[in-house]
Amino acid sequence: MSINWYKYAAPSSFYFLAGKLIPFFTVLAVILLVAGLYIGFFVAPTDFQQGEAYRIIFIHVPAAWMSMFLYVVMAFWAGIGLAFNTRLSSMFATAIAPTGALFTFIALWTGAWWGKPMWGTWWVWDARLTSELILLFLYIGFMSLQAAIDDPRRADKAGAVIALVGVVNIPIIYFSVQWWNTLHQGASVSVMQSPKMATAMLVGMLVMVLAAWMYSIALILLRARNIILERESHTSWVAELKETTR
Amino acid sequence: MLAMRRQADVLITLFFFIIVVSLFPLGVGPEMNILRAIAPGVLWVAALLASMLSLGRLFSIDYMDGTLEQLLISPSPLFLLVLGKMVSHWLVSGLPLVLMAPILGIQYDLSMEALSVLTLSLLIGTPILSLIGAIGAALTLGVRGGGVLVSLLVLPLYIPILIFGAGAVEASAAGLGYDAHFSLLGAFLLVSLVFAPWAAAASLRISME
Amino acid sequence: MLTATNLECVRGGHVLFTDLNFSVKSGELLQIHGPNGSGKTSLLRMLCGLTQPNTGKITWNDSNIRSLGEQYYSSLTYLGHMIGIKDDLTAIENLSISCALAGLEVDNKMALDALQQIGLKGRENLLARVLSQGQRRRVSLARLLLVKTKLWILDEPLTALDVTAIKLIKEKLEWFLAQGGMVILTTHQDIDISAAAIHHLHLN
Amino acid sequence: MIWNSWSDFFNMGGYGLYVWGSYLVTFMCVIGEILIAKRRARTLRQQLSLTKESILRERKDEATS
Repeated sequence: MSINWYKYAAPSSFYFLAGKLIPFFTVLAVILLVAGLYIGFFVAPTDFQQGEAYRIIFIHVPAAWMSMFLYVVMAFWAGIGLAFNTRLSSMFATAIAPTGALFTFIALWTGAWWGKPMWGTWWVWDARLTSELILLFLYIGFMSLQAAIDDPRRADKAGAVIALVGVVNIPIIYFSVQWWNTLHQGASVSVMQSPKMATAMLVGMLVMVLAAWMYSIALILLRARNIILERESHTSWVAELKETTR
Repeated sequence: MLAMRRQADVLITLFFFIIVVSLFPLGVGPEMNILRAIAPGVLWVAALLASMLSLGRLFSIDYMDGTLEQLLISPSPLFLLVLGKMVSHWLVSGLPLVLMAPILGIQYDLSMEALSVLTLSLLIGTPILSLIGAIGAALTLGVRGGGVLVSLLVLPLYIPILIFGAGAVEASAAGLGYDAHFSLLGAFLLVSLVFAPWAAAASLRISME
Repeated sequence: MLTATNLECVRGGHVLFTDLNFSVKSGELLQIHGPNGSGKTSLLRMLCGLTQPNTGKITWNDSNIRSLGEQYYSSLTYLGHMIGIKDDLTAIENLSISCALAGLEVDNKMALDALQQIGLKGRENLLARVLSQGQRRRVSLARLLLVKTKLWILDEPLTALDVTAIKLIKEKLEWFLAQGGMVILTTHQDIDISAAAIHHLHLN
Repeated sequence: MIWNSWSDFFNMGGYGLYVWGSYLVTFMCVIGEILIAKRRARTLRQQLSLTKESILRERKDEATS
């Protein structure tokens, strides 16, 4: 099967392609979400150490994974846009940022509500938590920089620089915080996970991860379509668009 | 050549640093034990903020009067000119803090060794602040709300330097070795020395379009 | 030779100009006309490589100015809208710094000479903030007397200048063109300069 | 089945507040994000059709006059 990738690299054809793909990913996301929640709440057994509180894992872990992964993807597309001056990839990066920030917030929020009953505190200055918090700052920095710049091309490029600098910094921050923390307190609080995860727990979690994936893709495509409309409003194909959609 | 700056700028940054550092004992209370414990962090955070305070003016004056355009079309390589800017920023806003820090450290009852470690860590660390900060300053040129935006962009990136800078002082105060902190700070300095001028030059070109 | 092909400029969502083609050869002058907001300054900034054109390319002696980079800048002098004069420096300091940025070693005597020629005698050591608008403009124009570049791009060089200064600049331009230089400028005033060829470009 | 009754389910072995606190906020965020993106899409289309109509009207006016 040969697909003409260059054809889809043009915003106009991508706009239509994304329009076709969004329902597909939305349906998948809903199915996976329902399945994941069912497994999470009705199949997975009670954890013998944490009781029922561990069920937060089904949103916490997918959110945390997505938050980090989306940042890398965002930086990747922004970097491609900067290097090859391709409009679509920069628009993609811009579309990813809010979803990434949302997942980061969810990961922090659920982490706090999980930490309170387990560790007795909402927050610890642990390497993971601190770097996740900084990840949120990086997302917010990226979005506010882009929002503050009026010229879209400049916004794309400036955002790309800060996203790339941030991606270099994340591992550095992570290791520095880890080291800093171990210097302070020998035995820091650790996530008390049962030695072996029950299969149902693992399956439930993975299904939820997939659901988060599908949700992200659907939403990012939706937002990318918005951005395309916004930026290309002066072009002829957008002007012709109305006849077909109305 | 590029370091022509008003003396007032140096004094403002320096006084900001002194005032912030002096506010803490007033807020926390004159308990010497507590003060000694928080001293490295306080001095480092104050240095960080003071260095950031002057970032806004790093390129904006040149941007307003058109010198920046001349900089971009200068036949000398742009990253060297940007590096010159960074060095001058450090000479104006970093070096005075390094020189002032030991005196302020005495207010916090730090030992002689801790004082020297503090000064050395600031000596290695503050150039990194100028180097990374210049990228943020270049990106936010002519952008509304630029001043706040710079802090939002730059402060997260400052965190590793803060941790290791303050960590070195704490380690020495606790009688632990601090060589590792210094070698890491030195590594950061080298890496940012190589990449930051280049990234800031690219950012300037983007901002001037 | 500077050649522009198929240039297009889009600012804030609408097209300022498109399909712009021209070339400037040795000894020629290109004057760009057009009302405010027609993209004159944008075009000049594009020719300096400060802005990338949306489409099209600009070549200097048949190679793209993007790839030439600093090599192109060493044969270019640009005087922009904002004249790059610092209030806190004296006239002569301003001049030597702007020359140093252009990669030109200028000793004190040369700088003094240039300032005197342009009519700032006795004001060389005054801070730029006490100079009038026209005098500040003269400080920036003094650089033209010193540089050894082949292409001058001047954005409204005659604003705020009096008759004698305009005459002086005109003579300087004529001399430069006779030497084989190239000039691209925008101005609202009509100037009668003798050159090998004068092109006019109207933007609207 | 793990749960004996609905109240058992909502109680979550004593951790109900934390579990449901996490899930509720998460879903509120997700739904909020979807709604914002959808509304943006709608307003964008409306704006586009408005500008388009005005252009068409202008053209018609020109043709008649």
